Amino acid sequence: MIGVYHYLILSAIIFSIGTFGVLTRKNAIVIFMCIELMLNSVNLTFIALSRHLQNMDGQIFVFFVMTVAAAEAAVGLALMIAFYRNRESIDTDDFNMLKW
Amino acid sequence: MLSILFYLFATVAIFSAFYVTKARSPVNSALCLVTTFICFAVLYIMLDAPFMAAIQIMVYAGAIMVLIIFVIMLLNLGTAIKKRYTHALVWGGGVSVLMLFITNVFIRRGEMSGKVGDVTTQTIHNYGHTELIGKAMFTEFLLPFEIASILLLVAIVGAVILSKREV
Amino acid sequence: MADYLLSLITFFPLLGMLILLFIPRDNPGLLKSFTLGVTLLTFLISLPLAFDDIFASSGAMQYREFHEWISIGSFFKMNYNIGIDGISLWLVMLTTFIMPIATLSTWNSVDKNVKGFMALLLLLETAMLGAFVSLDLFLFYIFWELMLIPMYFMIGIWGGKNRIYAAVKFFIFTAVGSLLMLVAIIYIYYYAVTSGAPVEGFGIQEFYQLGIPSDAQHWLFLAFALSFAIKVPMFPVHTWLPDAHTEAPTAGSVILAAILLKMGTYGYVRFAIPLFPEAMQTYLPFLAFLAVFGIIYGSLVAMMQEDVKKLVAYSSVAHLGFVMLGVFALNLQGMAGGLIQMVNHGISTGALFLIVGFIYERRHTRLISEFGGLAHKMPIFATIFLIITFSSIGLPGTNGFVGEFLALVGAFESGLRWYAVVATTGVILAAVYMLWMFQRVMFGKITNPENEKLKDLSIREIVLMVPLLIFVFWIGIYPNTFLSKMNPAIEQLLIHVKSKQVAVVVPVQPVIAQNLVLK
Amino acid sequence: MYDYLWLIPFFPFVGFVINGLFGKKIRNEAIIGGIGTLMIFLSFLVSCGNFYALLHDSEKVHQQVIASWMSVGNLQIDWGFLLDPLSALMIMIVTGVGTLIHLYSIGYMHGETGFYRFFAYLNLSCFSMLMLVLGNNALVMFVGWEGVGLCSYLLIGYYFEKQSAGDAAKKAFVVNRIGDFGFLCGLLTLFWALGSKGVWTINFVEIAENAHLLESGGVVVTVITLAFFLGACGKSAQIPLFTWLPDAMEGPTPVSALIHAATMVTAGVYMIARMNGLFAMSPDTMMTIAVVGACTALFAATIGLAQNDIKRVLAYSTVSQLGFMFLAMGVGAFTAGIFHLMTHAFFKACLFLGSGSVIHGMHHGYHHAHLHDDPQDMRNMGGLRKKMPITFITFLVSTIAISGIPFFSGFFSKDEILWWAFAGERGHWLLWLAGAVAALMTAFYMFRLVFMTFFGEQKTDARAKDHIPESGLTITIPLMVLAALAAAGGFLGVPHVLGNFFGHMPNYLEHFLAPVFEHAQVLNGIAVKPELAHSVALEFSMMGASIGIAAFGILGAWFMYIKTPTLPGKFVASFPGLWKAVYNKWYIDELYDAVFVNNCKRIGTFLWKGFDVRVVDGIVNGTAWVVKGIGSGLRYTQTGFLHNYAMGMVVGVVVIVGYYILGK
Repeated sequence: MIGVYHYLILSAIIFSIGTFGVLTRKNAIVIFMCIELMLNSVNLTFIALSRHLQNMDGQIFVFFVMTVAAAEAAVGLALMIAFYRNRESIDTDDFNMLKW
Repeated sequence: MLSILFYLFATVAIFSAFYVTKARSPVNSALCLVTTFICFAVLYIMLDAPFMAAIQIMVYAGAIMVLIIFVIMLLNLGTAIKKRYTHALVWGGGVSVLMLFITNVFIRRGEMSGKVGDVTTQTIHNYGHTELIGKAMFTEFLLPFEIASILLLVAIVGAVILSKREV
Repeated sequence: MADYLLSLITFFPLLGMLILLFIPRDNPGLLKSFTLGVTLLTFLISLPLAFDDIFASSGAMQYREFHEWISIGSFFKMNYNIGIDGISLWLVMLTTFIMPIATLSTWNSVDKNVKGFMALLLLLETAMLGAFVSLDLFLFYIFWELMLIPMYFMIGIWGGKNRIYAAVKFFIFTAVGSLLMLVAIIYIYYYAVTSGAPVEGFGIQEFYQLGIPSDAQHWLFLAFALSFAIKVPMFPVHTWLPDAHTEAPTAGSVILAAILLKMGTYGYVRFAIPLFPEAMQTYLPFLAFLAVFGIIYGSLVAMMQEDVKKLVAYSSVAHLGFVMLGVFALNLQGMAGGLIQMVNHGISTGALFLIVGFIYERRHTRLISEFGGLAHKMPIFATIFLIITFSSIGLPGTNGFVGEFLALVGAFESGLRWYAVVATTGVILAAVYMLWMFQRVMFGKITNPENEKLKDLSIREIVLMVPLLIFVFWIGIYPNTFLSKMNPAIEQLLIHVKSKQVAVVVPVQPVIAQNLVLK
Repeated sequence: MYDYLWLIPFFPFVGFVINGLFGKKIRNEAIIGGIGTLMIFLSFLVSCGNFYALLHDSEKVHQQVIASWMSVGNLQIDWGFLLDPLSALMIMIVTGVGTLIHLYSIGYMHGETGFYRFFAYLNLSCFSMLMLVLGNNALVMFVGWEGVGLCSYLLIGYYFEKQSAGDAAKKAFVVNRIGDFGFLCGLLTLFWALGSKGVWTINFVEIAENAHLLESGGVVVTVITLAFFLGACGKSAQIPLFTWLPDAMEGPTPVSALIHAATMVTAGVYMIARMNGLFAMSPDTMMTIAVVGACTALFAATIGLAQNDIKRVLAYSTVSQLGFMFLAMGVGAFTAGIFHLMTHAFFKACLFLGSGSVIHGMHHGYHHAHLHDDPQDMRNMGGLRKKMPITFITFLVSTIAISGIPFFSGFFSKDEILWWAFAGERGHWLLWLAGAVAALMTAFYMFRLVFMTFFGEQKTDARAKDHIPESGLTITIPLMVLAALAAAGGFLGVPHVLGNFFGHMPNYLEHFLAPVFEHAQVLNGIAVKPELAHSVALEFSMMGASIGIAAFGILGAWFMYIKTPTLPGKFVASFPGLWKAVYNKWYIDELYDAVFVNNCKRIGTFLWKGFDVRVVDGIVNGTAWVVKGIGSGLRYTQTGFLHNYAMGMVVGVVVIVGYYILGK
């Protein structure tokens, strides 16, 4: 029987893969997608636990996470376009203006 | 039967997720991400959350992914040059594995207990998942819901301002 | 009305500042008149305090106000706890009295971003008044830090050439001290709560009774003492003062000298000494030495200054040495002398800075060598300058003498006899540097053709100086007006301090002989 | 009558306020001068009334308290006045001489731009002097004490555009302040010493009553009195603090007459007399005072021998005469000291005013001829007796008085001092010798002055020669009055031996002042040595010696400056080093400059540039440097690459969360 543990482990694996992507990739859009992965894995946790505890609150939270993700997508992608317009690139190696 | 389904979709989700991070072309990454989202939607259905599955498909696989692919196409991004070995790869891999290990320990050690609600499988079947969500959303969580709408408004304005050439 | 009088006085300038923000910035005249009006009204509101006879009969806190303010469970509690006694009375009065004068002095000198300056001026007044009336250590700390910010901007924005350096130096010096004090404050509170003493927030009057163990007292006292010593400023942490004074605009210098420096000395009287009487006893000789050394040091350095404002700044170091000596005497005369010397210094040195401001406005230089023979062109100015100079020197009949004399009497009566003798030589040095400066600026022939065009004081400038001159003579001739209202509060403070200190039995006869034989 | 005591200082103060505030508007010299003179004259009238009342009163001590000044715990100080024979005599001198000098100033200062200012200051100085004299406690005295210092500063610096005047004014005040330091130390020690015996007071009457609580001849009393004596040294220009007085001649001449001869500089003598009870208790201090006084008398007299500036000669003469007064105080001859103070006030005021009259005339002549020569240089004078007969006669009378020719005032007072110095319990023949030599020199240089100025042929520039007029009435009337006093004033204190000679004329002054001094003198055994007390022959022979000394001095001056005028030149040529040293005042000013002034400046500069800037600011700026260095090193860790930051964040999260999870 598949229990809540399975879902949680799956979620942890996906989250780790997302982290791995964020840390290794240089393309800002791919990094962005990896962040979406991480968010989704957390959503899965929420829904799995929501079922396990027979409570609706987790799912409502997922709803809000999605809202935030949507907003983030809109703003993040706009940022990327603005950046691309200045630098002709969205490679994070070019994101080095924070230096000193 | 359900176990087989779970393992199947879980495996697909893991592999496609991994491929998101590995694909050299962002378009490939995006397509794999869609696959992962769809697998998740199936898992949501298996967790008696059909409404969540629906909006997973609509919002993530539909809206967000379309947006991403638009941007990829708009910026005309090429494929990344493959690098065999980088510091980032080793560090990133190490940290991720460590994280997975820690999370595993936590999950195995932890107790999945808490305040148990009254939303049993039976209730969901009786009332319907969408109705339950709607009830919760527009009664108990009305204020966060409204705030979320403001957030979206702000995001819209922000996106417009940022992508305008001249403000 | 009387119940909230103190709050009204304290926050009236802040209210004025909020209204000021709605006045259009392109109308500097209105902004200045409005600020002047607010400060004058504050002074008028505060006048009933000065005429209240209760201070002459009781040393307890009057006009108490107590409201709970911030409390985080039983863990942290601070209250809006204010009150005034004979010690803070005259400092509050000095503040409300000096502020209109300082405002009036900006009439021609501040023309850049007038609105900002006036707003800071009013904010500063609230902060200073708040610090003087706070009876809650935490509240005091808030006001204490609040004072720093307007002054920092005043120096940094409206200052002279080297203003940024001076402003940062001022800020860092004071901030270093006050952070140590904050640590000490938190420790006291922690101790008070854990020892189960009946404390109400950070109320200092309960803290007085704490009986902190003496090894802790030493560290706490040092933290407080350093913080206040920087503000006073005592040798050797005085070097921010000449820079800050030189660079600050006239109004800033006046407020800095007249009121801000008093925070340090007031801090000793109100906090450092009564909170840690035992530690005070240990460090007394050392601090008294620093005070006396500061007198001589400030005087000698002042003598060699080429910049009038720097000279006055160093003379402040010397004058405040007298204040500290009086306070450390820990007896009635000394304390009263110290307190009245605080007021005196506010009046005399404030007036000196105004005077320097007058000639700076006219000539845009403060170098002594640029002047000479001004007495020809500016006879009224010369007269006023002369009176203030002699007040600063401490001529009997002017205010300076009363303070110095009482401080010396106090020091002489306590164990600080030799310190007092050395301090008295400061009287000679004061005459040297002040008169030398006066001679070089005012006497002689006019050598610099620029000085030929100088105009004598305007009506506004005379109006500015007259109240100060009145007090120069009032305190000099009839200081009892002020002393009588100070004495009960000082007595009460001393009784507290003495009761906590380890009693030293002084056999009268042998000690006299020992001390008088020259070693 | 005693209730109106406060009016005495009040009137001059009113004059000061009127002239100071409105003088510039009034403009009319007659009104300004009139107000100034009237005020001090009113004060003189009140003084006369009080003096007369006291003379016929059996109760000799009267106090009047106006208000409380400072009251803090056991320190209770009042604004109070004290009238006793000593202060009564002093107020008579101050207001009397003061009135004459005010009158004189109306003529002398005519046409000066700061006329109103001058009268305001003059009134203020009278006010201060009267406060000093009348104060019933040491602190009110100190107000006057510093007040006269202030006035001296203002009046010396009256011609403030002159660099030398400004310097002299500052010097006067600062040197006085050194004395004030002593005064203040003495006052504080006294207050504390008496306080520790349970009597917290600085009231003079109470001090005198309780002085016996202190150990007679003990350390405490000696320290107190020495400190007070330092104060007196500053104010009365004694060694080592005498250097300011000659420089003070930069002020207008009436000022020199009033405050640098008649009143202010005698404050030190008055103060010692006022606290005679205390001083008498310390033989060590008394000895110090006597020695310092004798040395000053001698030392200043030597400098006076070689000066060519008419006012400087008088200034050194003043220092020398003050030395005599201190000598008197030191040997316990309080009455003689005060007596000399009084006669000195008469003849020295007259001398200064006379010299002023001469300078006025010379200035007039030079002005007429459009010359800019120094009107004070005696080498340009000579033969003025025909041009200015009244000035000459009054001047001569005063010179005779100061030289000690019998039956002029100076004779009686100086002789009494010398007698006490020789025969007193606390005297010594060396002190007498120093006094006698000083007296010899006094007679010499004073007559040198007279001969150079009034006798011989006129050496003034030919163009100015015939335009030197006699001064006007406002100037000559005070001269005549003072000359009369200088001539006859001595009869107030005729010694007993001579009194018998004059048909049992009593020593009025001694009787009058007895209540003030007798107590301390008797208590401390200060009297003429018993074996000499009734030796009339000795006293007469001493007197003869005095007369001989004076005559010798006068003859010497006559011989050198009238008979053979080439002699001084020869003398200078044969002792060039000595003459130069004397002429340059033994280089005392230069010595002080080198030792004190320059070193103070050097220390000041060192502390400022060396300590403040280098050490303190060095530490502060050094700390800032270190922090800045660390910061600039650490900033290289900020690569600016996004994934470095992301990596850091994730590693941080993993480590913290891992610690919590695995650590349990």
